Amino acid sequence: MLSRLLSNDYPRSRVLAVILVLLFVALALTPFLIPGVKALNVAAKILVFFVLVASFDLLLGYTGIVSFAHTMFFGIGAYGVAIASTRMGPGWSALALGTVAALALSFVLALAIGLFSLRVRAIFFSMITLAFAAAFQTLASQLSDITGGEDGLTFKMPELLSPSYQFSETPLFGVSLDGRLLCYYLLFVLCIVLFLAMLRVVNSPFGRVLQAIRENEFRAEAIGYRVVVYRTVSSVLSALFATLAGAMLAIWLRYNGPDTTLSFEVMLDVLLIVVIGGMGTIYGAAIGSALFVVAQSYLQDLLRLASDAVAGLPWLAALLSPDRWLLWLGVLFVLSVYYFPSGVVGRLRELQLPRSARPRAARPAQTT
Amino acid sequence: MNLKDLDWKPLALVPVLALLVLPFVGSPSTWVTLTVAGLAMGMIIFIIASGLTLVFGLMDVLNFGHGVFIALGAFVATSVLGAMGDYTGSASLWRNLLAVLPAMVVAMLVAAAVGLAFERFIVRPVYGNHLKQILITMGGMIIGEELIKVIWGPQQIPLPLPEGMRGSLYFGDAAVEKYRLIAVVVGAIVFGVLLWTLARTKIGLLIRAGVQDREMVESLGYRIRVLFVGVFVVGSALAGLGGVMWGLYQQNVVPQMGAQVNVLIFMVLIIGGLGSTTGALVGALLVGLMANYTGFLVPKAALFSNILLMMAILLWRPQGVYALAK
Amino acid sequence: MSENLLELSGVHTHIAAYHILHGVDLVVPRGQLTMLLGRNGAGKTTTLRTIMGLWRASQGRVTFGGQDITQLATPQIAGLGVAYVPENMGIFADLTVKENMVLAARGARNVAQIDSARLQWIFSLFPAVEKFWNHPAGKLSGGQKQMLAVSRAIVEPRELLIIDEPSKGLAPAIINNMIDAFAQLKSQGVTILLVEQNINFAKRLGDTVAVMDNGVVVHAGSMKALADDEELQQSLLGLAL
Amino acid sequence: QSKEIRVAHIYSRTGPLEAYGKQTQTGLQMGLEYATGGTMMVAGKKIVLIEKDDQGKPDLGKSLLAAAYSDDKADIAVGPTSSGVALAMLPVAEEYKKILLVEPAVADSITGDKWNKYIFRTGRNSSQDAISNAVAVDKDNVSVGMLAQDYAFGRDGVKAFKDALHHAKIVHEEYLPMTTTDFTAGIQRLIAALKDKPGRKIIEVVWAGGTPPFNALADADLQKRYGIEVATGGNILPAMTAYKRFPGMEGATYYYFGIPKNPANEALVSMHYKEFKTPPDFFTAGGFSAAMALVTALKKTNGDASAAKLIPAMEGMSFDTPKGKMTFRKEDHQAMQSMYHFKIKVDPAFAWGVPELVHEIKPEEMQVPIRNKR
Amino acid sequence: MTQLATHDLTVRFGGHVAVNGVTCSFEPGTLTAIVGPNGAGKTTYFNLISGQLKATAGRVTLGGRDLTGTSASARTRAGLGRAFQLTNLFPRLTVLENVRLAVQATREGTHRHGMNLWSVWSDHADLVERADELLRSIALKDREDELVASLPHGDQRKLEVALLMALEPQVYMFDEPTAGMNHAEAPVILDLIRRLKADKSKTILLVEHKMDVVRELADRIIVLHNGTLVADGKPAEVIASPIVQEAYLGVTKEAA
Ligand SMILES: Nc1ncnc2c1ncn2[C@@H]1O[C@H](COP(=O)(O)OP(=O)(O)OP(=O)(O)O)[C@@H](O)[C@H]1O
Ligand SMILES: Nc1ncnc2c1ncn2[C@@H]1O[C@H](COP(=O)(O)OP(=O)(O)OP(=O)(O)O)[C@@H](O)[C@H]1O
Ligand SMILES: [Mg+2]
Ligand SMILES: [Mg+2]
Repeated sequence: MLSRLLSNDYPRSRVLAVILVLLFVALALTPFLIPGVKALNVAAKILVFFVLVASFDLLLGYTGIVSFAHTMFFGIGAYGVAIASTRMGPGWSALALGTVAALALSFVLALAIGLFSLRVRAIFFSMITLAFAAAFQTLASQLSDITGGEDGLTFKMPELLSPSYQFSETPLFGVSLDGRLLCYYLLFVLCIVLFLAMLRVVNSPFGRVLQAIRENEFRAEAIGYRVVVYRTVSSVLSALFATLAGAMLAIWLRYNGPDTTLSFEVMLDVLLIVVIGGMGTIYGAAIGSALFVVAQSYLQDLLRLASDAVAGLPWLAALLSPDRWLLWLGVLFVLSVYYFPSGVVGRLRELQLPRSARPRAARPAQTT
Repeated sequence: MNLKDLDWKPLALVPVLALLVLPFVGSPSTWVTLTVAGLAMGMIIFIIASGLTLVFGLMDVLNFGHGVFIALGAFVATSVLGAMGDYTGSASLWRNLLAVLPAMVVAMLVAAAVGLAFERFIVRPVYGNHLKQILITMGGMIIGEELIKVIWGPQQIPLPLPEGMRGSLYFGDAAVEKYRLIAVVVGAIVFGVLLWTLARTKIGLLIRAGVQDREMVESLGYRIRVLFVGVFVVGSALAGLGGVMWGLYQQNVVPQMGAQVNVLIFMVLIIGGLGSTTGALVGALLVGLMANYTGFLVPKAALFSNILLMMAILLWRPQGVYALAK
Repeated sequence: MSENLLELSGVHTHIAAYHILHGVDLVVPRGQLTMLLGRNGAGKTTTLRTIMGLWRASQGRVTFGGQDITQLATPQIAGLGVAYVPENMGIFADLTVKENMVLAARGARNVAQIDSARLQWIFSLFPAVEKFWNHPAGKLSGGQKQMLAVSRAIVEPRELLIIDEPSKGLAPAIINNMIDAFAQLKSQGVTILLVEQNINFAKRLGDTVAVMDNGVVVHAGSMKALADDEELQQSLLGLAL
Repeated sequence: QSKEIRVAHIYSRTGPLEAYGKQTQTGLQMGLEYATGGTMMVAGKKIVLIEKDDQGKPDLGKSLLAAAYSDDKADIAVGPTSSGVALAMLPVAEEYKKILLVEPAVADSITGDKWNKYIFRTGRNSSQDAISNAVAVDKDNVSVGMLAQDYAFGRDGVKAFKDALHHAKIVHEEYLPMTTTDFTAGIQRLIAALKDKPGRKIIEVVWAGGTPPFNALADADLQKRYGIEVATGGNILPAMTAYKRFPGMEGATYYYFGIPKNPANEALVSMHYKEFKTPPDFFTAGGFSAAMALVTALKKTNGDASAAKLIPAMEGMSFDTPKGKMTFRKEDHQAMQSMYHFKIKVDPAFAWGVPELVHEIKPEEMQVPIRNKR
Repeated sequence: MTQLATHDLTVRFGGHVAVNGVTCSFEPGTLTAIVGPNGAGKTTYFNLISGQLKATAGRVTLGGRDLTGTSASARTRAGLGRAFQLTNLFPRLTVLENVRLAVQATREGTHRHGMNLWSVWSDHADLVERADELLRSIALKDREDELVASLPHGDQRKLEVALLMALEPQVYMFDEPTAGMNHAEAPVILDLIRRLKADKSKTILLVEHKMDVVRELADRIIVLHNGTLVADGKPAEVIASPIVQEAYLGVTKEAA
């Protein structure tokens, strides 16, 4: 049963399994374990990023395509919900219509990009997506009549998911049972379902072919796989998952704007999470998102403590100032690429493997 | 290079484009203003992109941190020029140059020194792996930008152009800013020196070979390690120079300026074709011209002019106008 | 001056967590051609890479002309006068044949500075190198690449040539040329170390021979002795020939 | 009733507007000290200031405000720096039924169609900016070419400016991408539109952040060649260095430390010089004003920080600020305030072009439209 | 019976004609060796047949079906299989996975397997079993969990052949399968080829420079020289022909 659910892709490391179970429990019980709005927001953000990063991993880790336009689809999902909810007023039909329309747009765009990618070198493709994503973001802020421009859109959710909706007068374990809580669990369930779906995709015969293409496209074609088709399908799939992640974010925030979903910064976060977690392992997205979002949310608080502690040394205090939290995030960035080349998941798995099967530091074989 | 082997089509692109828009612009003086300004802008872009042609084009290192060196150069220039108020305030061009030249030299030296550290601690472990390069140099970019904020503060700092370099020269009804002409001279020098070094020495070859198979280059007896460091440092220094030029053009600097120009210069390199100095120049000139022409003729499209240009070029030559590598 | 140009004593090499060489002892006498034989995976390539400093020996010593080179970096080792042709040939695919050759000639800044007599000699041995002079090396046929790889190693005089499977993929006529070439080089006093699977090639050229298995040298001696001794060949057959 | 009044200041401590946000914080801190006479107490209660960094991100601002109201038990919130963040925050104030004092985000819609009754604003809004700038150029026989950034603020700014003009004529609107660095094409288009017009010819610049077009305009020598002048509003001091090249340029500003003459401003300038050895800037004055508004209101409610008490107390309330007296308009809670028509003078003692007061535009002189649906 | 044929097959690189109007057909049940000097166009000829290169002119047919203009993957699915002269594998996947992927590619209904997004790969036990069997046949079973990048050269060559075997095509094209392989190891590959020969429905093409191997295995030899087909016939005759003796084996040169 579990094996079916996980598509026979177990964490393959005891430590990893324990961490994942703990993470699952923690996310499931956050509203009851840690009181406060902030904690719940952090947990929700982890859920959304998990889906987003896993969808990116499908593209990057499994298919070997480096695209900087992934947040575009994330943004499309969020804008879909936002625009529909603003125009049609809060309601389930707005949610559904917005999501479906966003999926359709993502589908078309991903298809177009997928086909274009065939024409240019991989590295060019990445640079082009970078420019493309920037242009899309500008477009979103220019079309202010539809998208709310730079300011973005603030909107309401169906009554059932709004904070004002109370479905029980008496709080449970001190937590008020309101629409917000319901909304959180909606995200939670969505996240788990989407995760299992992606796990299944990468462990299907299709997913295996993707890995082959990543390793050696030329040979994959030579043994009879139509690389173009596989690539395109995988771009489209990953775009659709990212779109759903965007919709989830919009549902939670009840806000969307260009900076929130389309900015390059979000793309950077996604990249970093993939690397921290471990590329080509959907599980990595979970660990990475949790680590990163928590670090990002609490780093400033931590730095405040640290800089107070060294207040006597002005230079050090300036470096440790909470305002310079990005500096430390950057350091984290560099260190994680240094010390976790295969990510947390990769690392844990290596420790678990029998010696003979551990990956070796090998130079790539020359191909013709 | 043999003149017969020269692929002239991309070079012809620049005048062809300029002549093509002439009828649309109408007024010849406006056309001259737009064209000269666009070409000069292209030269400035070329200067800031030149460091990256070395690092990205030859060494195949996708250095997202390149922008930091540009910003660094500009900030160093604010400090140097700030300390030389006497010279910058003077209306004599020569006294101005006496201030700007040291600013350039110091900026290049500082950028080179930081480049040395950057190579050692950030780039070295990730040669040959694009994805990791992107990630780790992004990290380096963030760190660099934040350190600039720690040293110079987060706010915008004015970098006024020395008196004598301000204003325009007039050719009939057409006006050309003096500073842009200076940029053309600097750009031409950078271009010439780069071209000469790469054509006259084995350095270019060695680096390209080293990117493909480092071990083999070492087995041939070359210390590719040192060479890579050297190229990276020169690339950083050029970025520092570019920063000074760019900062003086904008007349103010912000810590984010590096990130702001990153995408632009990557596009220039893609248009030009990786590793080609001439290509980078052609790409930069095209970008500079296109921006002005579309800005004048169809302002709505100006925002996307670079992307459209890039797409068009890639449809024509998928490797950029001059592709050295396969 | 020692008798042996190159000596390995008790060399152990690890690659990542794997112990590949378990104490290799190997001598390459000056001015002779030494054959290193052994079945697939025996550690021949690893031995050559260790000599070149591409893998670092974790134990033992490598000496070249009496100098300890165990800890030297690859470029330094090459600088002592060693040329190396790796198993995968190490062709710079994006560079032209000419550029490949210019790089291999350390002393030359451009083609004009390469010793032209030597170049002509190479062209006569390997016509393809001349024929495809301005072509991207990546487009050469398998055998042509192998010719280019060997040409690079001999474009300038070197004291020691180390070649991993020189005859691989070459047509018989070219193999003959190569045998000629090695004979000529040897007569000029060049020392050569080859890994070879082609037994005829080995028999025709080899002065001394070493056979490896499982990361150690299991037999060393003169080629003639091995060629004459049917029994020894039989016993090493499974391993080497 | 607790013994504390908890005020959350949510602003861009980091992010693109870091420099602005920090000015606001400095001003707020100084203002609280000045207004409470250094005690930080109002009606026997201690004012506790909680700082939060929205990084200029609307989504983050939104959740920080919620966390401030609920987790940190803040009674009142002040901020944010960016309009986008402010707009995302507005519904949160309504959800938690607590006051949000907007400073310095400028978008009209904050006190316009996105407004709710928990929102007050001490900062000026875009209309006030535009109207005061219009006053500075609005003469008969004047042709104006607008140069603005191509996004909502640029376009809204131009529109508000246009609405406020009665005499001058707008002959051309040039919108350039926010990230424009080469202004040649735009300036050429403006020249083409303006050069043959009779009377005074002015290019009015509506530009915030990015690379401002002033140097390019100065280099084009428009005055000499075509008799075209340049006009624009005030800005932070580093941005005003470019004004040095336009001696005599007219416009209207929100604040310049040398202009207003009143005790609050004197206090602000001297406090600021004492602490930083520099004059207070644009946004410092705003933070200071917000603090004054808060303390005045709390004094009125005798320290009761609940919205139920504060709203009636603040509606129509007047309070002193470095810009003189401000009044929260009852209808949309926008603080009505003076703006300053200036003319640039070049003074070698200052690194920036010094705006000299031509005329103080009193609130009564400006017809600031009420745009909310109350 | 499916027979492979090329009609006037030509490819030009700039001015250089690498394969020049080669017309030839290959019968099932025969092993044809293709020999010729380095750069004669043997690998290029293979590339044209298997679709890695687009021909400038000429046609490729299999069992009467015209394959000219189809993609490499389509030709593989149509029954053309090849191994490469220079090792060309999936370096960071395991040995087993390399073979398994090839098995998966050719199983009836490729599209159903490869495009199946919803089943779990390990449920298709038949594929894994077949891969296992193949690995045993080339004596690589004990290394099945290792990453290909760390295999010694000889083992990579074996795997190269195993991938071809996994495809079970109608036409097998071997490009120097034993190059760089030890004399003790090469027989494993040669045995495999011999067994294939026994299956009379298969067409086998072999490029090989080792004349002893060619002599032993080939039913027929064709000779390419400067891209042109210059000789075609029984092994003994062809080897004895002057052109082979001179241009290929270099006999006269040595004598000179
Ligand atoms: N990069 C590597 N990582 C891990 N193990 C390696 C690596 N390279 C080689 N090995 C292992 O080292 C052993 C010796 O390999 P080596 O390449 O030296 O053999 P060889 O004698 O050259 O074989 P061949 O004749 O096939 O080329 C093999 O078992 C191989 O698997
Ligand atoms: N893509 C290409 N571009 C240009 N020339 C090419 C290309 N591919 C092959 N050639 C040339 O075509 C000729 C034939 O090459 P091919 O690889 O077919 O030779 P081969 O007979 O397989 O030789 P070998 O025995 O050395 O493997 C060579 O001269 C080669 O340089
Ligand atoms: Mg080997
Ligand atoms: Mg071949």
